[in-house]
Amino acid sequence: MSVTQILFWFLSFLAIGGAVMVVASRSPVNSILFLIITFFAISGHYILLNAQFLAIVNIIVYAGAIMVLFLFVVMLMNLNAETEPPHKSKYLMYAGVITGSSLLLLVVAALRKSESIQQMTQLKDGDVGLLKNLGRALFTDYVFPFEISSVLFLSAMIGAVVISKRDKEVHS
Amino acid sequence: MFGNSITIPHLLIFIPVIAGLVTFFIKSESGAKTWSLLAAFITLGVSAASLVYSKNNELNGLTFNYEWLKHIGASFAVSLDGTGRLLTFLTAVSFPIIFIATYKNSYKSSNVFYGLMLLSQAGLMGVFVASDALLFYFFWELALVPVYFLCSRWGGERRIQATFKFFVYTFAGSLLMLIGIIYVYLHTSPVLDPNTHAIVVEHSFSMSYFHGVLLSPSQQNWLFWLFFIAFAVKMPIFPFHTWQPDTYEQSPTAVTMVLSGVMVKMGLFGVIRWILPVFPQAVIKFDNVVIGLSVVGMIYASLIAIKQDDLKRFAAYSSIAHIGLMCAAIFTAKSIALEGVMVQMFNHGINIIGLWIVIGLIEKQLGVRKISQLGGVAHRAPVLTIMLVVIAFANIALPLTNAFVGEFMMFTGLFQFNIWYTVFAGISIILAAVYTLNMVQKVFFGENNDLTASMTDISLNEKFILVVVLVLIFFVGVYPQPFFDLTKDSIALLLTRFK
Amino acid sequence: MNAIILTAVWGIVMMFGGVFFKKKTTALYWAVAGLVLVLALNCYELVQPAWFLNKTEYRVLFNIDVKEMLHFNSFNLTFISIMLVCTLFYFLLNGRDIEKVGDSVSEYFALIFFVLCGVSIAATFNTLLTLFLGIEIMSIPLYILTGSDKRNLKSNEAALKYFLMGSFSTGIMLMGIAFVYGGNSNGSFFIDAINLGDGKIPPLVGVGLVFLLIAMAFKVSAAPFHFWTPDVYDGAPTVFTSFMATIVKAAGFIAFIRLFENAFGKVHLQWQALIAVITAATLLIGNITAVFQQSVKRMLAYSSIAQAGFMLLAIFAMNETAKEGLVLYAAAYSLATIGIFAILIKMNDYTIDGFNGLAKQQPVLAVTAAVFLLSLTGIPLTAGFQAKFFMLVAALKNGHQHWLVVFAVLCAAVSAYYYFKIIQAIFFKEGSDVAANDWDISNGFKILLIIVSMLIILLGLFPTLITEWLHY
Amino acid sequence: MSNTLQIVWLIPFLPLIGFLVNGLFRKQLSKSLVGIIGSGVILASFALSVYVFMQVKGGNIHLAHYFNFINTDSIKVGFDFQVDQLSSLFLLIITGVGFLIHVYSTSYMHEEDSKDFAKYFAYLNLFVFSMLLLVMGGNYIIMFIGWEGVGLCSYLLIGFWFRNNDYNNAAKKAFIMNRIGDLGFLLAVFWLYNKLGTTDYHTVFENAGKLTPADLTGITLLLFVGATGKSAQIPLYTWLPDAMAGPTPVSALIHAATMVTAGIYMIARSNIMFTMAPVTHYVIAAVGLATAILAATIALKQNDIKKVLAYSTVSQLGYMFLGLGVGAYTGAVFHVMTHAFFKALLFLGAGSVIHAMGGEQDMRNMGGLKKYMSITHITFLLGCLAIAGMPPFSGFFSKDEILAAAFKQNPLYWGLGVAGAMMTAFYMFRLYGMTFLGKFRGTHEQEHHLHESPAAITVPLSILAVLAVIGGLVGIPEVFMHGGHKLEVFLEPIFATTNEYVKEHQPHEALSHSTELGLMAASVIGALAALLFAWNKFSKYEKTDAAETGLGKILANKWYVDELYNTVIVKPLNSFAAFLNNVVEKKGIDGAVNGVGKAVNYGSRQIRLLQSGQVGTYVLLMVVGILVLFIIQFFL
Amino acid sequence: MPINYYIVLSVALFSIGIIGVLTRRNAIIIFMCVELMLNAANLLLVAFSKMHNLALGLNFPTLASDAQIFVFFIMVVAAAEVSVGLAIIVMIYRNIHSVDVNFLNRLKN
Repeated sequence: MSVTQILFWFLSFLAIGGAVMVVASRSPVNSILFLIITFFAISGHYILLNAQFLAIVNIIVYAGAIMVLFLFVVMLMNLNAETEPPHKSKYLMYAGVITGSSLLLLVVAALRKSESIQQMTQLKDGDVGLLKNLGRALFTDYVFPFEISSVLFLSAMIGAVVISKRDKEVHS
Repeated sequence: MFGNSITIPHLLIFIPVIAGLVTFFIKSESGAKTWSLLAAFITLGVSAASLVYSKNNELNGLTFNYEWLKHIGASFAVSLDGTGRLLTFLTAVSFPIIFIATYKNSYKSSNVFYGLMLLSQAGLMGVFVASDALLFYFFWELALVPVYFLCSRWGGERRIQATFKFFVYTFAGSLLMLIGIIYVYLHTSPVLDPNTHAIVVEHSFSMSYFHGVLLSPSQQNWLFWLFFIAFAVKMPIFPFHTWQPDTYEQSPTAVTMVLSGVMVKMGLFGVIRWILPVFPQAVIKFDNVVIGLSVVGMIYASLIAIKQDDLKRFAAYSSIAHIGLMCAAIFTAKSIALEGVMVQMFNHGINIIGLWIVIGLIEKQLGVRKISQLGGVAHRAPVLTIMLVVIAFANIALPLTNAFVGEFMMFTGLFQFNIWYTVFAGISIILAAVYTLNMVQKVFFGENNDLTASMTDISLNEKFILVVVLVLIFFVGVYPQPFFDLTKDSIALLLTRFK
Repeated sequence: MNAIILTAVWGIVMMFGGVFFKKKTTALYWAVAGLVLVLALNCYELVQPAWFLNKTEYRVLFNIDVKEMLHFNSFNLTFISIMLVCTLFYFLLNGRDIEKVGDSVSEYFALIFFVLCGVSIAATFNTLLTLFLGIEIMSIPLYILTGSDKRNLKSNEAALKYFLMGSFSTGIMLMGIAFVYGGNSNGSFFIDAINLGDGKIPPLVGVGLVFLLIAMAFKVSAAPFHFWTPDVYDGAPTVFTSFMATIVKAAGFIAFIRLFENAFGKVHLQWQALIAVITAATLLIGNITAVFQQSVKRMLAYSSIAQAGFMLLAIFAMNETAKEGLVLYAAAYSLATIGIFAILIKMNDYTIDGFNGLAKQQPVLAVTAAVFLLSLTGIPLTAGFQAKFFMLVAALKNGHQHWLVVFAVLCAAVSAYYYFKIIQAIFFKEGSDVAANDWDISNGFKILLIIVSMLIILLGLFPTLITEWLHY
Repeated sequence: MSNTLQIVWLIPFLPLIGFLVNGLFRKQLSKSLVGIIGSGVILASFALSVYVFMQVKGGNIHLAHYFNFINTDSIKVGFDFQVDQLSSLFLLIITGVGFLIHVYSTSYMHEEDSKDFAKYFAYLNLFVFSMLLLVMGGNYIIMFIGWEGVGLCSYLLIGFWFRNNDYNNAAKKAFIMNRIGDLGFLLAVFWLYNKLGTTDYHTVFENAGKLTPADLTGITLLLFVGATGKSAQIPLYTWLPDAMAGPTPVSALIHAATMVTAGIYMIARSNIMFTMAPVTHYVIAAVGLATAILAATIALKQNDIKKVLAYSTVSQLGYMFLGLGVGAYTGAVFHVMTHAFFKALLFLGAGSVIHAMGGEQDMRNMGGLKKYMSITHITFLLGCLAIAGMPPFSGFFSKDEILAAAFKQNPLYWGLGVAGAMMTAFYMFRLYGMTFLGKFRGTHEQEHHLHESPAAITVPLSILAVLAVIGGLVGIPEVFMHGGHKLEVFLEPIFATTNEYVKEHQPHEALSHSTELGLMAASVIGALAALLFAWNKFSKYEKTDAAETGLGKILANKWYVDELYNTVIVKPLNSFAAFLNNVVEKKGIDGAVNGVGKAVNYGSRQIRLLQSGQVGTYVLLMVVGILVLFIIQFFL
Repeated sequence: MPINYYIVLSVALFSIGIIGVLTRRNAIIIFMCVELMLNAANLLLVAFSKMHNLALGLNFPTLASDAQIFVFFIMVVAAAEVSVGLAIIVMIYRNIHSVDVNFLNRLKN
């Protein structure tokens, strides 16, 4: 077993374990922390998959900014294990777990016959994931999506403003 | 977009449409009445002209069409063959009669009432002149909408539910027909440019293409039912009839006249125009089923009519019985039966309108339609009674009244088809006598009661219009030949499909 | 291209306008002006090929090299134009009511313009990336608009439900995109460059297809992915429900059909059964559930599901008639729904009984409402009929699964049941005097309603007015 | 040469004019004018009929085509008249007796107010018109027009006093029972048309041989069903006694002299087809005989003067059918004629009595009228003798012709026929005795008012009495006078084909003269014995309150046939209709239709519970949906 | 590494995300689970990009960057969504002082 394979398995278990704990842990803060662990593991995978830039972005944007935002909101609301609403009724929980896992089974079963799933992915090799290449593509081929995603941010910004701003007059 | 020449079928549609739209803006009640009556008379004039306009009875004798939805092969194609002329004439005659008969009735927002009446006339005309399947469907539904509003707005106590049932029932039926129309359309042959023989459109809704469509027997079998259910609901024949008594009972009399006098003919006309030529094999396959249903319906409705206490329901069931015979006759696909159906379609319209006029007069005067509460009307209103008796006997097809000829021929055709159907259906002749005479006796004869003692005889306009009805009854009863001449070629053409 | 750029720009203009506009009404004027401008330039782009048929140069105002990530043709552009026209009517009819939702009027307009930008992208996307971005640009402002009535708990709840389920569907869509990409041996996101193999679709693509189908079904609120719709439409401020239920939903459908036609059209038969099932379920649930609703607003939400069921027939059929019909349907449905919502907003009481006796109090509203409802039912002479008719033709032309068509028309008959309940209330029932509204209705509003209903009837007579534009 | 008969259309047309004038101007015209118009047109028709008769007697028969009633590729029905020996004979009876009854009515109905008086005459004229149409029609369809037309007039006239619901019921019953028969007639016409493509008499009869025996039997049986309705035979006879609700002249004209004989006319007209269908012949003979006996037994115990006459009519009609059934067409027609005379006479006489008694119809309250109403009494007595078959009155000749023919066919027929004839004699003289003999049993007031009727009544009575006496002389049998049967000679062309056919296929030995005389003697003696017994018994009739018992009770209650019909047909039909109306229609069919609506509503209430408001549930359902779609796509 | 390992890993993460959405009541946690789903998709995209790069890389050297840029855009969108989503959650918290989605059932049937 090569190092990459060991790394792959380690990161995979880390990611899955983190993800399970996100769902399972009672305290929202813990959930967030476990989610961050999962994100780190995924970033590790990115590096393995030769997507170095994405790995960094994932850590900075997701694990960093976004998760901090979550944490901030949770702290703001002072949510903890006690304030956490109890789990849904047992049946609903079982139903959720069963349906969720059957989805996994179904997708895997659906792909079982596929030939392409035996294809290999190249690990730890190549330079497509470097900032230089991505940057060039982003600002040439992908300039339109890049520009237009600004609309997305603008609307998110306006949205945040609209929702957070207190109205001057009271409406019924 | 519109063609450069206007033909009679166009006039028949557009005069009522325009007049109807104008009526909405006439505020005074008498103005609306006069205007719509005038419009109805103009339409009648045009329709009468169509009877003499052209002697040739070819399908395209009075045709004009122009493209409408060109790229899907639908056109605003209208034409008048004999059957169409007959029924447009019936429509054109009915409306002035209805307007005059109800001239004294006063309706809330009468401009809307008369406007909708004229629009329904336009829809009916459209159904009878359309020679394009899509256009036919278009008018088929359009005729329904004004009637829906008329019944729901000006009807009786339970009008909303009753009319709604009627609407949904017929709407569901006609949607199924729409599927059928589209399916047939998708199997029509491509329209070729006459000069270049290039394909103009892949399929066509035109009647001639429908008539020429080649469908396998199995396709015909289920398409047949899609069409037939729509028509069966409209006619209505057993067991699709239950909307009818309720609707008739709840509608204002003028609308009931339209419904029963003209609108039920849409179903029969639809069968003649669209089922027989398009699905001949299915017709032959299912003729026993349909005729069986019709005959059962005749007996059934007659028996139920015996038990009705409400005059309007009574007339409704009587009408169902009569329509059953017509439907059965059509499906024999015998020329004599179809000839009978043609003349009977007209006659049934006239007779039932006459019946409604009388019922309407009684209701208007006494505010009661219950047979059990009436009695002895003949003392107070002898003229009305005479009229009613004549109409009632025409309704049960006494010879020398109009219905006899038609029923005689239909029965003859049915007999050719199968003797036992005729025997069974014949029982309804007897039952018709039973229920009609029962009604006449209970309402008109016997002693007056407190209610009917206040009855007065009919006024001049009512008398006039009933005399017109009577004249039509006797004229057609004694000399039905013009109707046969009118529809002869249509029937011959129709029956070529069955050879 | 003009529409995308201009709507985005005008959204920004409106955003900054919020700072400068003294009166609330000013925002409306600016919005209408901007919309007219967008519409005009979009039409300019649309009619261009006809004018310069022989010239190779394709003149648009903003000619950006999008590397074929967007694809413009008369079909897309016509659709955008129709949506812009609908939005124009929406602005004109509902402008005053938008002002009543909250303080941030010009922000609302800005968000609507952003949605329109998303609509335009969704109508013209050519890669899965632009599809994704377009859908998101459409969705995110809507989450906000749904929650814009901040003090109203229903509005809050609707926003959260919409947001949670919307992002859930985003996840599903991304999963679908990933699988399609993985299964595509060309390694491309371009929707017309998906290698579907010969014979059966590759399993990876198949899985992706199902995920994408589900995500799109969610966006167009097809059963069983419709659950957000009634709650969100019900909870959102009514003006925005009107917008969501019409323009956004129509855009969802255009994206849906374009995606599945271009990407998977060749193997249509292999996934048709899925659509058939979804369509049937949508028709059934939408129509049946609508029957029992007492609130007209909620009933219209269910009816929009039902109408979506009919529109799904286009995706089921997947032929030229279906595309024509879908655009026609979108126009007919949007106009009628905008109209009926505009009237609904004026009512004090959203229950069906609230409509009692409307014919006496406001005849114009009553008659136009009747036209809108008849169109939604699909009665001839209205655009709704032509739309349904095209759908049925398309579905039958397809030649498979005829039962679905029969089922669809039976459901259409059921739909008469609830639409006519309102008509009955309006025309045939007596309203109580106590409930009489103090009507805030201008003559302009009435005239607009009449224009919209005339337009519906015109389209009912001559659907070619729209369908002819779709092909050159 | 047919030019001389071009005017036949006037014969029915005049009564039609009379109908229209009297009907439309009933408010304006005075009673006398109405009477003059009403009777005048019939008189004119009668005159024309006589002319026509003379012409026809000269061998001039006429087929007239006026216009096409129905003319299509598939069916051609002309509005045709056929005037030949048979129809001309009926023309004479109808217009002649009709005229007398019209005259009689001017007096009898004089108490009606002028509008109703005019209405009455209008109906009567219309009836004559229809009846004339019936007999003059050149094909079965025209005949059917008249056939139903007389039914209508019968309905209108029975229910003339429409305030009384019993009368209306009687009218309704008459019409409906007629309709049952009419259905048979119609079916026969359909059948005929279907096989031969026409309903014109001459074509039909010429081609009758082409029909298969089954067809012939079917057609003739159905025609006979028609006849049983119109001519009041078993099982459709019960309407006729009830029809006595109408004014008495109406009973005389319609329910004795003319309409009810339409069935005989029709069968006589179609004689060739019937002759070729032996099965039908048996049926007719059996039904006729049964009716004759049954009605006679009932008549024995009736107390209503008109009811007795009504059952007597039914019985006599039975004889006519017996005649038809045994192939004695001439005899049947002969009996129609003589019956028209004496039964009209009897009815009119009864009317005169009722008139005098102030509307009283119960014989138990009469008696001894001989001394008050001499003309009525004498004419009535003559009528009774005629119907009892006493030689040389008219009834003797016609009845014995039928009986002789019956004997030829089957002696049993004859035996039963004679038994019926004896009953006839008995009940007629019971009637006579109870009415005219003995002492008056009515109230004093009635006695005070007793008077002989005016001339308008007595003159028709006298004329009819004369006819009833001498009418039989046109048909003196061979036994008495060679070539004495003028009627047979006259009608020979009508039955020529039949006679030939019979000669060929069913040759019978002619009865020897001695046998014939023996039979006559036997029947006359039997009848005479019954007559004398009745005379003896009822000339001193006293009113008793004792209820009838045993057979008498059954007879008085008309064998309970009405009750039987009521239980077996009317009531079940009514309850069946009620069942259809209340259960099948409302609960079944309408229930199913509404059930769809209810099911939708119910479904709506259930399905909307899915919309629980919980995001978790929504997502769960969505995921389930995803699973389902995956399964459909990949595992199905 | 064969691609199916990555597929199973991603689908597993995705399913865990779904299970989280199904079983939790806290709106923030639900939202986090949605983020997990997005990340599963991201991972899958990246893995596929490498697979395609291996298969087609010689002819199209930049091919893999498509998917990576796609992932980049997904992160962009996710960020925007988060800001809006958290704003909405906060708004609700301000109104009802709870982030329990089960409390949100005014809209139903």
